[in-house]
Amino acid sequence: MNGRQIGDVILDLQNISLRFGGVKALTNISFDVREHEIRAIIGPNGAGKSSMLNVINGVYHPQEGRIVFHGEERRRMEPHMAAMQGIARTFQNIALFKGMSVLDNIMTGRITKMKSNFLEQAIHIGRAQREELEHRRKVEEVIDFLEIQHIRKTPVGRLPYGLQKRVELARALAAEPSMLLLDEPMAGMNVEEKQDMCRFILDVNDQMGTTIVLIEHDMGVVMDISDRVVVLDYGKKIGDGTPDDVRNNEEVISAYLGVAH
Amino acid sequence: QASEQFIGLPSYRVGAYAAGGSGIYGGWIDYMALVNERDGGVNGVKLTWEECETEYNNARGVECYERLKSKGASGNTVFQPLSTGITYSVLDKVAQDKIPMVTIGYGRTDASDGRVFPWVFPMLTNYWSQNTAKIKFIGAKEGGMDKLKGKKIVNIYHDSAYGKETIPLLDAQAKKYGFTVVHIPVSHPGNEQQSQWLRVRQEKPDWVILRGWGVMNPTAIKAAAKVGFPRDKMVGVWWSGAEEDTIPAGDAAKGFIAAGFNVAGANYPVVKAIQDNVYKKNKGNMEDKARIGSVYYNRGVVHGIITVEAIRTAQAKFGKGKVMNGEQMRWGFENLAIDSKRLKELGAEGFMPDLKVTCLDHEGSGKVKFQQWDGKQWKVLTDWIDADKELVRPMIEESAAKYAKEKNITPRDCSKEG
Amino acid sequence: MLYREAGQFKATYAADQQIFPIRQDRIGIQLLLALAFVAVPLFASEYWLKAIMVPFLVFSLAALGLNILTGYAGQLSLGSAAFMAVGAFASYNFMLRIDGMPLLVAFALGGLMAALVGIAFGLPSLRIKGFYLAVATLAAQFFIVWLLTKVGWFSNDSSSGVITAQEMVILGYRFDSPQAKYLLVLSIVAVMALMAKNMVRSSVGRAWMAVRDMDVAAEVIGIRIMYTKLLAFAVSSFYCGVAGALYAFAYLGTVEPEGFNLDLSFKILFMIIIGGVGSISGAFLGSAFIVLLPIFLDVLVQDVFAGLLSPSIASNMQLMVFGGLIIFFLIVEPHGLARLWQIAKEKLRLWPFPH
Amino acid sequence: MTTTTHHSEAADRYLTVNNIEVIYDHVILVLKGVSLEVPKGRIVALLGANGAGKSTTLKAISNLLGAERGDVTKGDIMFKGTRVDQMTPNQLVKRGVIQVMEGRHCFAHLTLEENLLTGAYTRGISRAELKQSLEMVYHYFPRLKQRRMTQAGYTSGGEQQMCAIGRALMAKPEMILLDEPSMGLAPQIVEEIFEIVKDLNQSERVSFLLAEQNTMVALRYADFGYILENGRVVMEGDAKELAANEDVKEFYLGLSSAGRKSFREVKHYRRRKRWLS
Amino acid sequence: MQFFLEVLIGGLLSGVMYSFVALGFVLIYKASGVFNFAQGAMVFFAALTFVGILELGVPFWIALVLAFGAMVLLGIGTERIVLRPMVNQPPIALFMATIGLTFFVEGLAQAMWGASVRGLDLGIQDEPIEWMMEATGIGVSKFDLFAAGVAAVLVTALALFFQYTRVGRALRAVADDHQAALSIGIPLQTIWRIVWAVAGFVALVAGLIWGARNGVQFALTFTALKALPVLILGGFTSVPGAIVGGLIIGSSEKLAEVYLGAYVGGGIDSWFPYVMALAFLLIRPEGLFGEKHIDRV
Ligand SMILES: Nc1ncnc2c1ncn2[C@@H]1O[C@H](COP(=O)(O)OP(=O)(O)OP(=O)(O)O)[C@@H](O)[C@H]1O
Ligand SMILES: Nc1ncnc2c1ncn2[C@@H]1O[C@H](COP(=O)(O)OP(=O)(O)OP(=O)(O)O)[C@@H](O)[C@H]1O
Ligand SMILES: [Mg+2]
Ligand SMILES: [Mg+2]
Repeated sequence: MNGRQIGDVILDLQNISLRFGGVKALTNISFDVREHEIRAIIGPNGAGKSSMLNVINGVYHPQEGRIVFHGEERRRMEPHMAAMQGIARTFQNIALFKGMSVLDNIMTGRITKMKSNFLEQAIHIGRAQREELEHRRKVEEVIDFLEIQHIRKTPVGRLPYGLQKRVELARALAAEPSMLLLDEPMAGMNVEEKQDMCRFILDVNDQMGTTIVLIEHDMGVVMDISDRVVVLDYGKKIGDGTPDDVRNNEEVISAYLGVAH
Repeated sequence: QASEQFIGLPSYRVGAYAAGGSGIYGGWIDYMALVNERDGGVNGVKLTWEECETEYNNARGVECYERLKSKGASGNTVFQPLSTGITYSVLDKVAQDKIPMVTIGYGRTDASDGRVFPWVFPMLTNYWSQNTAKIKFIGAKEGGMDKLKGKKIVNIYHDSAYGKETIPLLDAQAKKYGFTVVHIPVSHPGNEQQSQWLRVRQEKPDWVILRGWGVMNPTAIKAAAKVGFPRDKMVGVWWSGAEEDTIPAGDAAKGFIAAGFNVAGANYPVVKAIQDNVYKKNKGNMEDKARIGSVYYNRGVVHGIITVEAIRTAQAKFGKGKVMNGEQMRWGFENLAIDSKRLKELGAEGFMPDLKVTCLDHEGSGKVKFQQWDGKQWKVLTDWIDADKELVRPMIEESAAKYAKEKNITPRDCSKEG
Repeated sequence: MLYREAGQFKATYAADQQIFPIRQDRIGIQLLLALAFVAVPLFASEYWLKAIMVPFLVFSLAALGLNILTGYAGQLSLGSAAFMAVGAFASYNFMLRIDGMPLLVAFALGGLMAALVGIAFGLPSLRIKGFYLAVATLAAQFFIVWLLTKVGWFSNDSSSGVITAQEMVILGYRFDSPQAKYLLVLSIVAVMALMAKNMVRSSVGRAWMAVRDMDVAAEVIGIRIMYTKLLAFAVSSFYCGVAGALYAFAYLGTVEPEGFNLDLSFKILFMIIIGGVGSISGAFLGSAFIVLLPIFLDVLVQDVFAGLLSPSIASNMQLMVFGGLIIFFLIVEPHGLARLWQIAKEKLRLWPFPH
Repeated sequence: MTTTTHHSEAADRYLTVNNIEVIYDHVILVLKGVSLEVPKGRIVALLGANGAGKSTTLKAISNLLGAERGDVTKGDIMFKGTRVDQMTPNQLVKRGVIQVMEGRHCFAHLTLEENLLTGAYTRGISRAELKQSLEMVYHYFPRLKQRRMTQAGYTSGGEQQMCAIGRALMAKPEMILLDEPSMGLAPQIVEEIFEIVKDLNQSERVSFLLAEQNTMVALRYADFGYILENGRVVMEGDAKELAANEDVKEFYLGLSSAGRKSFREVKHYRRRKRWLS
Repeated sequence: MQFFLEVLIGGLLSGVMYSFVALGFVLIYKASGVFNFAQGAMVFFAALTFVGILELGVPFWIALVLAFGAMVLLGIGTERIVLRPMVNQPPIALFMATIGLTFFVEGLAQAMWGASVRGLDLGIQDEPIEWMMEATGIGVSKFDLFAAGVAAVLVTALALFFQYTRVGRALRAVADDHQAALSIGIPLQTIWRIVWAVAGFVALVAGLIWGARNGVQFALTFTALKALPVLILGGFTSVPGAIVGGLIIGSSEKLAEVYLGAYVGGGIDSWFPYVMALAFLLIRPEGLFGEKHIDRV
């Protein structure tokens, strides 16, 4: 259907287990993500989907299991290292920087790419100033892409929920990530807005070749846009495959989908 | 328009030191009111004053200094900050602006050397003098200075520049008289002294010197009672020797001794005169009249007497009935002499020591009395006790010389002053 | 119609990223600077310069420093006065012990010492947050003052622990008139304020704010929390250190360690909260409020109400009014005077329409 | 202007919002004259895009705007014949109106069970009754019972949403203002929640005003609907009628005349036509 | 050994004194998430009001009730004038508002009752218990024991109140999220009045006990300074934490001053408690018993 090529496995999670005290958030989960694909994670509430994303970008450290990213086994890693390696994400409960404007929020997304040090920035001539403009240009591209020009200077706290979600996506995109983790990007949107969001996600995936891991409860969306789906329930993996495989999996139907959709 | 002599009062009536401040400023203002009411001013020159709230804060003090500087007909003619911190903060400024600064019983000790500090007058007694008098008092109690040998004195001090100032002096005296001295600091504010007093008990000293400040004083007295240290073996500095320091300690304070360059009591003629001439006309400054005659109040009266007498002295030289400027006032302070005859005329005999200021010696007296708290009020215990000038003076000169060197000041030659 | 953005189109991002993108603001700030550099020294009395403008500027600088740490990076600090003390005592000692030390270098080194101390006491911030972090800075506050009092070397063994700052001489010029002192302080403060503004509108500033607003998310984006927090401590302490040096050299002349007590730290904190947390102009507005208001109230009482009220009541009334006004302003605008000013501007922009 | 024709008896004048205007921060005008009505025992849906002002409307009714520096500057709100716009939220809850806020405001440091118990604060009931209410909520949301001793801050997004709804039920309200109940919930739980809404509505005669993005489900369960856009009501009508309206179908249900379009096939953004702008 | 014990016991008991003030902080923090800077000023105000009333010749118990009444009024006033307009504002703004309150209360106290320093006698001697002194040589003050007893009662009552009552639960809810608490009908105003009144009561008790020790004077506001490390060590949100923190700080501070202080010239009790608290915080960042800070993504 379009030009993008699904490539090799770039992220391989093997036998991941994660516990919080007595709570088993994830039990012995293995799955992989291929380059350029859209990989969905679905499952009932509390299944461990968000925890899974947190494991991928180093916010949580699983007690057991191996994580191989780009062929390298990852030791204990801090989240900012994941960002350096090109993993960006959005959050389920919006995690924008409330005290900053939309533009500044998105600019923070490019922080890993900034080279000038704080002294240069304090004096604000030469490299620091050039850099600031250069990154601003990149950020404006993202802003144009997501069509949020009109709210550029607004403090994010004042935006309605849906727009905040979009700003968060913009922040993640500003980092030009090779892998994008999206935690329920369409929650709280109406159909029209969801359509827009899908379009954005597809375009990012298409045009930039970004690999996407997506958590979403809207089955219409998941089934339509994802290449492969993994299903979690109570921290266990109960299904993995193409949307059609999953849709017809008995266990998935009884645990999550309920009556056939 | 009648001629008026303006006196700026950087006062503090709120906050932690309000209790002391309201007493001192009350007494001081009342005395000036007395001079105005009874005598019609100093040789016809009325005294006027304005307060400026410092909250005992250095920055506010500086602001008050600058604000008061240009007030009144002649500008401010004497600055008395009543806070060592503010004293330091305006030390340089007073010389530039030619306004004498008078610090009675606080401030910079080595400013007693008038050659280096022509504009600063730490009058009556400084901390070092007072401390030697204290040792003299203890010696007398022990039956002679030679009996001090082998004795042990604990110096409980407020852990600050103020508190530390007497340590070198005590050490020198310990060497001279052969007693041991143990210094125990109490950190600000000093409202908890359990550990310090357990140490006192362990040390088993013969005497304790209390160099306290604010709430540290009643706390120390109470803690002494708690560990069973006799209060009549505790000698406080004058910032530990007011009603404010003993009343909160309740019964525990009975027997506590403190040094003072003024005494408590409302029976002195000068205080009576204030009652008759000021309060009868409803012009008194104190809201709580019961505090008239308290240590702080009387100290304020002493401030008033010294200020007024300096104006008088200056007028005698520069013209009676004229308003004095800062330089003339400085001369007045530097040539101030209040002998016992004059004290009697003022109604302040025994109330404060006689004094004679010179170019060399801006302290002018160095005498203190010791008073004891009897559970209700302060009772005078001794006559005026002189400081150990031989010990103190060289130390002052040394310290002043160091300052002069640091600041590139050439000390005045006092033989040339007239 | 005076305050309008309309018609001012930004053709380039460079134009949009100026410090003051709106023309009226640019003109305003130029007027303000002209006023500060030319009119004030020409017309202000000695009292105003010495007792009001200089402390106002010095405190503004300290507040600026604290605002970087607390307002921008979100790390609550109650130790600003201690960092000021480090700056003051360090500058004094550099001047004292190194012959021919240039004054401005001594100030910078004083600031640098404060920055080092700031980093040391900032280390716990990697683990401790919010009001709990205040304890680390309180430890700094008490420990530093204790150390300066205890170790005589810092005050050149003066018997009272007090230091007297050296004269201010730069390239042979003696800054001793009130005007000269004021201009020196003003220049330093203006330059440092500009640098602060530049930092907070660049990526360091954004990193600070990100850490403040949501540190987990900040880390996920790739911000190194440790570096960012410690940098905030260092820069903030540097500002406080320089402010401390100016406090000693240009304002009081003579300082003692106890002068840099907790009260002063709180005062600086009050300034940024009243002025506006996370705003450069807020530091100045807050400093003006906290420094000037009590003086204003006192003058008012002395001049207008003298004799009407007993002096103690009058003094205590001042305190009550001061407290009341703090509350009043917070109720009107919890985000401080700077925000109030912003809203006023926004209203002005809409004027004469209400919305 | 809004003369609702479908219910005429006076007893049905239950909750009415008359032409209210809301301003945030003294400068941001958000609602520009919104009127609506919820008859007793009905479910009314409030639909609209992001930022249309749904949450603001609900907060204006439950009087939670003050806490966000928002003000109702015009119009009035009546509940059972009395004006309620000056009442505190506490008084409103005592009268039976409670709001479930958008974004799962649970008390993070309280356990789920404690969260639920706070819901019954205004009732001041005995332990036994409390237990009974608790069981009722646990019956609706078994997942909460499982995790009852966990601090709410540590539970998943969906669990928090259930907790917020359950907590409101503990107050035994007559009228619930539900703000985006389906957000972040798994599909079958969304169905469950709406079933619960229906159940409460039918068995206990609880009325609902629900702000929802999930228009499809909302219109299925609601009796009546309002569509809000840019702070104005642009359309209102019977739920069934609304669902059949072509515009609504296209813009809110994602249905075109050709049936549901795949999300993958949507090719352009912002093709919308607006009733008002 | 005996000396060690004496220092230890003395320290523990003085730690209890700090706890009284820390408790006031905990109450308000726990119930509104506000760090109440004015707690020290409230202690001062309460004690001064009590003594002031006493001086008018009012009997002890009636004065106590009247002083408590004054604290309740202060609490209601604070809720009405300061807190109500600031619902849902960031904690830092509320914190600042309490600073304004501090100035106001300090000014009010001294404007009403004057600045003079007063004594206060509760009728319990601050002297060692004789038989104990004789038997073991260790001095334990009667007054300190009395204070410890009062503290134990207060803490137990308050801890139970918070954990197990409807209002207690509501208080904790309010601290977490003002707006959500409002939305389920918790009457913030009533809640805050209750809390401030209780905190006022605790301030009164603290004021009486500290006042009886050091006199009723402005310095009572400084007691707050001693309470801070206690508060932080125990955790802002824990009533028992206030006591345990007090015991740890009190004893370690005294032991340090006696045994370490001598080596560095003493006076280390100004900063030692803070360093001590800091050391604990590095292990448990939310204090010993404080609620863990929840931040999740
Ligand atoms: N930091 C944590 N501490 C304790 N428990 C946690 C933590 N993070 C997650 N959990 C628990 O792990 C389980 C899985 O949570 P997670 O947030 O991953 O669910 P989810 O699949 O994203 O659910 P939802 O769709 O509702 O968002 C939940 O029961 C949650 O309570
Ligand atoms: N506290 C606030 N301060 C300023 N503006 C606000 C505030 N809250 C909301 N707004 C503005 O009010 C408008 C309506 O917001 P509201 O939250 O009511 O929308 P909504 O219809 O509930 O949207 P969503 O579906 O995204 O929740 C938005 O434009 C928003 O920017
Ligand atoms: Mg989740
Ligand atoms: Mg909403």
